[in-house]
Amino acid sequence: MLELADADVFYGKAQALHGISIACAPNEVLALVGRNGAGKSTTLRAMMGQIPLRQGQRTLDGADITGLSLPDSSRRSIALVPDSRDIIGGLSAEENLLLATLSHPPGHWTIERVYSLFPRLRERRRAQGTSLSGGEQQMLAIGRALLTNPRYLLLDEPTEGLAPVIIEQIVAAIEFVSRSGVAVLLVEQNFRVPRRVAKRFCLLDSGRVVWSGGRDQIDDRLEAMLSGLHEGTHA
Amino acid sequence: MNRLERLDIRLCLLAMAILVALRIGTRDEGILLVACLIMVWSIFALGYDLVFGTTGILSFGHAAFFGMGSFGMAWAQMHGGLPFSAGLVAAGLLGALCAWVVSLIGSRITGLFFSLLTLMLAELMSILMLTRLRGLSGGVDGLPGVARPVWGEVDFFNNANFFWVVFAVFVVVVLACWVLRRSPLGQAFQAVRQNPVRAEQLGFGVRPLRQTAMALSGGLSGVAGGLLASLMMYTGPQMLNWKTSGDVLIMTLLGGSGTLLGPIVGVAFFEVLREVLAAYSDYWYGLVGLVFILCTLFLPQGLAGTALHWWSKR
Amino acid sequence: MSAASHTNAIACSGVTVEFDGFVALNDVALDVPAGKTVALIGPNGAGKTTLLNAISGRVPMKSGRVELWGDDITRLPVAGRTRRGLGRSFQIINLFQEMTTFENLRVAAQPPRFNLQPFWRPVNRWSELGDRAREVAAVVGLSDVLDMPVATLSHGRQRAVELGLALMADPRVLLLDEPLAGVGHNEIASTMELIERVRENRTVLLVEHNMEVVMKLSDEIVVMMGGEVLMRGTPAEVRNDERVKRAYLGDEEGTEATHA
Amino acid sequence: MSTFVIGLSIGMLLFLLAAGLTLIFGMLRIINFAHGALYMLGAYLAFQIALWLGFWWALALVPVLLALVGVLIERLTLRPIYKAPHEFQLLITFGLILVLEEVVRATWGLSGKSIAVPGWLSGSVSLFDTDVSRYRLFVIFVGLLTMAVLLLGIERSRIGLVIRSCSTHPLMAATLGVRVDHVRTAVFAVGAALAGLGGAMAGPMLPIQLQMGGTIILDCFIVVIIGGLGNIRGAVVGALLIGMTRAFGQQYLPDWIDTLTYAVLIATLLLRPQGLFSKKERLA
Amino acid sequence: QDAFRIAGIVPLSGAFGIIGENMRRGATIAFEERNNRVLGKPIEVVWEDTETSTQVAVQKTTRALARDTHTLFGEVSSGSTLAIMKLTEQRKVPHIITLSADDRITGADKTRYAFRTSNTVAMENRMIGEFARRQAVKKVYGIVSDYQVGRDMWAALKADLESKGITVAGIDFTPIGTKDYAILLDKAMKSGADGLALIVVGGDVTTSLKQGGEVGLPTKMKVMGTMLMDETQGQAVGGTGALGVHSTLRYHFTQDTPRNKRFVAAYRARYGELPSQYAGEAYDGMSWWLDVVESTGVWDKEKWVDAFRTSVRNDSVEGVKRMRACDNQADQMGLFGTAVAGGAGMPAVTMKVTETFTSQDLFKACN
Ligand SMILES: Nc1ncnc2c1ncn2[C@@H]1O[C@H](COP(=O)(O)OP(=O)(O)OP(=O)(O)O)[C@@H](O)[C@H]1O
Ligand SMILES: Nc1ncnc2c1ncn2[C@@H]1O[C@H](COP(=O)(O)OP(=O)(O)OP(=O)(O)O)[C@@H](O)[C@H]1O
Ligand SMILES: CC(C)C[C@H](N)C(=O)O
Ligand SMILES: [Mg+2]
Ligand SMILES: [Mg+2]
Repeated sequence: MLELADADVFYGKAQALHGISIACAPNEVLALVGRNGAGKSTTLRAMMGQIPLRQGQRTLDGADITGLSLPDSSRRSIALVPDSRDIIGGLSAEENLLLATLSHPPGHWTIERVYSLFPRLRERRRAQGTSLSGGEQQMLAIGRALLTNPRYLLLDEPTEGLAPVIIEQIVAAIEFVSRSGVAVLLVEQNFRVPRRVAKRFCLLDSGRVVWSGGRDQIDDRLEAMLSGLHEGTHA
Repeated sequence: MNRLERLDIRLCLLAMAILVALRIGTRDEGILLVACLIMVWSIFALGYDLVFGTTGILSFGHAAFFGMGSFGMAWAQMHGGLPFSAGLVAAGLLGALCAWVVSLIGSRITGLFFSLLTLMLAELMSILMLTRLRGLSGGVDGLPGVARPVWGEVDFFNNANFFWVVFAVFVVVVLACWVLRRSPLGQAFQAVRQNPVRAEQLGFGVRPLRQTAMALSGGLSGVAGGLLASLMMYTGPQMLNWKTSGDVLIMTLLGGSGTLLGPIVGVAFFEVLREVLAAYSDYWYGLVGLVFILCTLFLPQGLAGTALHWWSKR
Repeated sequence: MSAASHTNAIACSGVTVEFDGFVALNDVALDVPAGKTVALIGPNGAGKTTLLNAISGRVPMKSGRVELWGDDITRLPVAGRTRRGLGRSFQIINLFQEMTTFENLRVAAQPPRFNLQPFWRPVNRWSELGDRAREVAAVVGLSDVLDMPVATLSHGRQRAVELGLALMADPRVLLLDEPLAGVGHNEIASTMELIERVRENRTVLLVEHNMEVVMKLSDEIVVMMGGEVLMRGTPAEVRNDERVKRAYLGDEEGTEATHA
Repeated sequence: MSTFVIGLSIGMLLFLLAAGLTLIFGMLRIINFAHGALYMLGAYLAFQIALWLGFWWALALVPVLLALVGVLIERLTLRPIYKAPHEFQLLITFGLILVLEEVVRATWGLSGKSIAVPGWLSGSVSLFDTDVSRYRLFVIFVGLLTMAVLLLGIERSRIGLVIRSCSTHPLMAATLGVRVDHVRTAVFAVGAALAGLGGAMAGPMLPIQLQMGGTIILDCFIVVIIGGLGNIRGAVVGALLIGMTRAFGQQYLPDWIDTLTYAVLIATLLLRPQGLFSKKERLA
Repeated sequence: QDAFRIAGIVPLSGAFGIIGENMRRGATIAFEERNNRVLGKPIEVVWEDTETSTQVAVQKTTRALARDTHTLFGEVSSGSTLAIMKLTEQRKVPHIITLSADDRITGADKTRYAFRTSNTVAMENRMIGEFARRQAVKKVYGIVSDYQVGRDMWAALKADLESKGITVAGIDFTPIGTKDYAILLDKAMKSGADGLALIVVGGDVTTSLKQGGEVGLPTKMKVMGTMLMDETQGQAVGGTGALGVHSTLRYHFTQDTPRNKRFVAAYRARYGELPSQYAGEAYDGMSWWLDVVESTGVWDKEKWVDAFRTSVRNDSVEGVKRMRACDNQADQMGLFGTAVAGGAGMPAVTMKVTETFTSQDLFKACN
């Protein structure tokens, strides 16, 4: 169980998260939804340990890991696919993948498996990671996170910029890892994907959790709330 | 105009007022000399910051523009028989020309490569001046006897009088930089610094803008060099040494790049620190280094930069 | 020859682009008829962005020719093409990070005028620049964050700034690279409306993976694959093409626009 | 032919001097202007240790001591400002030059020093009709050895991968489990150790004096630039190119040597703007 | 007037820092010897570090002259000295030079106020030629730093050597700061010359001799030059490169005069080492000047200058020195030495004075 409890996060003086509490458990896909700027990415970054909490706690299987360093969080099986992809420059595509394996014991995911998930990456494996196309970079970022064989996988808009056919593969992969006991926290703008893979939904607005519930409850409620929020703030 | 800019120019005006007060308050030539040096180096640093803080080009070649400016002044007077004012123009033009040529040669290169290219071209210029052009530059000995203005009965060889000449140029340069920064051209420089790819996409000619910035900056550096030659009544190829480029970068960063006050405060701090530490300790050299390191660690926006940001946010 | 008499706003032929031996575009020809919106789709890495780069002058072409309103612009640098009315947005967000939203837009409003007028007048005295910036900000829905540094905006909002910058110079031909990536679910509709408005009296070349949007907005669709043009047709033709289905669309289920 | 051997020795000495700079630049993207000062510190320490314990001890201990100095410098001054723009690291290294020079001056004074080499390394052997000093042959040997270690250790192995990731995208590297802090400290320490090795090796051939660092740093830059900024293979080629230019230049056109060196450099920069060995990145 | 103010404008850091530091020490002995007083007033000295840069030297001089300064002392490099001489002349401040050797200082650019009590390039050049002749050198190769003074020196030396029937086997001009002399030395050794005129400056002396040591240069040909070797250099070069090198000397602590014995003793007591030639010359010039000032008995710079122009120092550290009123140059004898292994209590490399030249040998009449 990876959990944020009562977390406050600031960027400089601006508060981005207000007392967020979110937990994700193995075998579960939890979807985080909300408008642009609601704080979804920030929540993932905080869970990963990329930004410190001003208030509140981060726990992993009950142990307090609030102050745990970023490399150690990764070594404790948390992985993040950031929204900006963050491909490491100066390294080839394959080296980007290789790097992810170096600090982690081997597991189900190997570079070969990633290549069979995304055959396009195998074709371009010698190219500079940062010179890949937008979608290829997205595949690389996902593959890289999988290669750390995480128990907690944080996905920030993983299907952005991907061709529909690839999105299908991502959906399959998410279902697969979640079945194999991995907890997945999914942030998506594209509703189709979470609707298919997530069991639980959390709706964020202005850095707060404003609603959460199961898949069966979402259809009308969520749509309504999202558009309601939309009306309310967009002048 | 935002608060920070407003504060910036006001504090610059205050600095000018302090300089005038200093000139009226004392006749100690030693102090006035230091004041003149601060103004001359401030002109250099402001020119430098035009490429560094505004356009985002890290140049290690400014020593050459500065040095060539000083030779422009010397040659105009010694070989051309021209008056001081023409010498100052020649200094500016020579500095601008050198900078422009350097930026042309490096027009295909950006980033650190460009920085290192400027370093190397400047070093080449310095070596040529020292060896091949010995006849023109005076070689290691340099050219003593660079003149000062002649204007009626006023004795400009007295630093108290020459002060006013330097001060006038200083004021003009500060105001020019201020106007430039706020102009569309200045904004275009900023755009090039922050995101050249996007700037180009928006229709800005990134290369011509970079070259313009370099030429303008080289021109100011040249003017500063010319003034220094006249102030010291001496110039030599040592002025082209790359360490001078390091010095001006340090001063700019110490004060805070990207503002008007920053380079001026950086220069004043540097000069005064050196004077004070040298007067009190044999280890001033190392102490200066220590102060740099501490300032960098704790005041990363520079002395004036930190103060301006803090003040304008209140 | 006057621009208006041309039927094609953009005409490329024989465009080949290589990166270290890898052929990203192979002898591509593409026409975008004046006033139309053409969508460019295809699998990841098909060469769509690279084609936009070739048209806007960002990558060197090994061979080929690019025309804008019938004029050969193959040798023109990026900025030159922009000044001829070619605008574009970037797939990966690309802004002036230290400026506020307003300053970003104002700087973008500047170039065409900047040569004509006294260059020393402070920018904030150029009221037309500020007005234009505010006008575009309103169009892309950024009026409430004008004074925020763009670095602090969320991903979706930055996307809007990206679009705003492309619109600033009021280009007659607009290249849009995935303008909807990262735009919130709830804002897709409004962004689509925006693009709809934008494409009136403009020629648009649109790259987008969101099929819903592509089908709705484009007059014609060009499908690329492996650096070559696979087919060209109306939305309906493309949707029903077997090759496109297999290589790009995948399962029907995933692409059907079931949600409004 | 003898010119070639001497050129080789000049090149290898240059490589030794520039290797640490290349490493730190290539891996941490820091232009370490203090490299020259570390080299000077290495030379003075070598002088002192050679005086007490002999030349071999100096060669062995100086890199270790310099590595420690490197660790200290990195921890105290560089670590806090990695997030700041690169110019600030430059400012720090400028400051370090002054501090290190002051430390050396206060310890050893202003007068020049020399290091005596063991008997079998002094004197010369006859090669191709020329007396070539044994010590130069030793320099070539150590240079080649260092080159081999660096190439195998960094370019070939995974260490290089890890280190490069820390320089280009530290946040993401850490997110993938790389202990960025440790890597940076280690790289800086190795760079400093290489500077020290360079100092110890140069001690018997070049003046040991306070300004020795300042005079060598430009040469190092030339090598690093020609090689394509921070590429070890490139640095080797750059060093040899300059070594040969100097040797043959001195043979035939001695008073044009500096001009020649810079001409070679600028030609390289203009023909291959990014240096001889380097890769381009995608912008849009 | 409350004090006799002296400005010491010397490099205390950079390439010539060691020279400036030694000059400071030598001059200090001259002050202490007279209890820091002259004409009944305390001596007040300000030392300014010129950082081995003419630019800085000029700046520091300008500042020093802005105060009421009675004597200016320095610099090391002739270029700096020539530049600051313009300032001392303008301000009419007596200027004592004890190191810079360029002929122009008391030649083409001489001023009323600048005095040199030490050697000139011309006289040192003549010493080399004369030394080569006395040692029966037949062929000389030249390695010369590529700057104006170097080229001038070489031109004069070459003419001198040829007039003495010594042939010139070859010449290389090399940039100041050359880091590798191996090729040049190799060329020299292969040229068949038995003498090497090594006319280089600063760090280049150390570099060339160190690298010469690697291949046994001093044992293969007679290496000679001006200020090429002394105890300070010996320490920097090390035994193998230094021993056997021949050089002009401005002063040597073994000079057998009563004043020198006193000076060496005082210097050792104060600094725990033997005085270098820079220290010796500085002491000599400064103490001479102060004695002359004292002897005038009046507080008037012009009188001091007039008195110094014609003064004779009978008991200088190296015998008689005579100031020549025509050019403010002290006429004196010259020393030539060879580096040998130092005995007990001596530096490892010690100069042994092997030749002395009378002033008649070295100076042309003044005009
Ligand atoms: N680096 C930053 N500095 C300052 N503020 C930031 C930064 N990143 C995000 N913010 C602010 O924090 C808030 C939350 O942003 P976040 O990126 O978490 O939103 P999001 O829900 O992921 O939005 P989107 O769907 O657009 O990605 C926003 O108001 C944003 O402006
Ligand atoms: N600068 C570059 N260097 C090397 N390869 C490149 C470069 N730019 C693009 N490529 C390669 O060219 C191919 C086409 O890339 P492009 O960005 O045009 O794809 P795309 O169709 O836009 O894909 P996506 O939908 O994923 O954005 C990709 O395989 C990419 O790796
Ligand atoms: C040995 C050198 C410091 C002397 C100096 N080059 C001069 O001009 O005399
Ligand atoms: Mg987000
Ligand atoms: Mg693309």
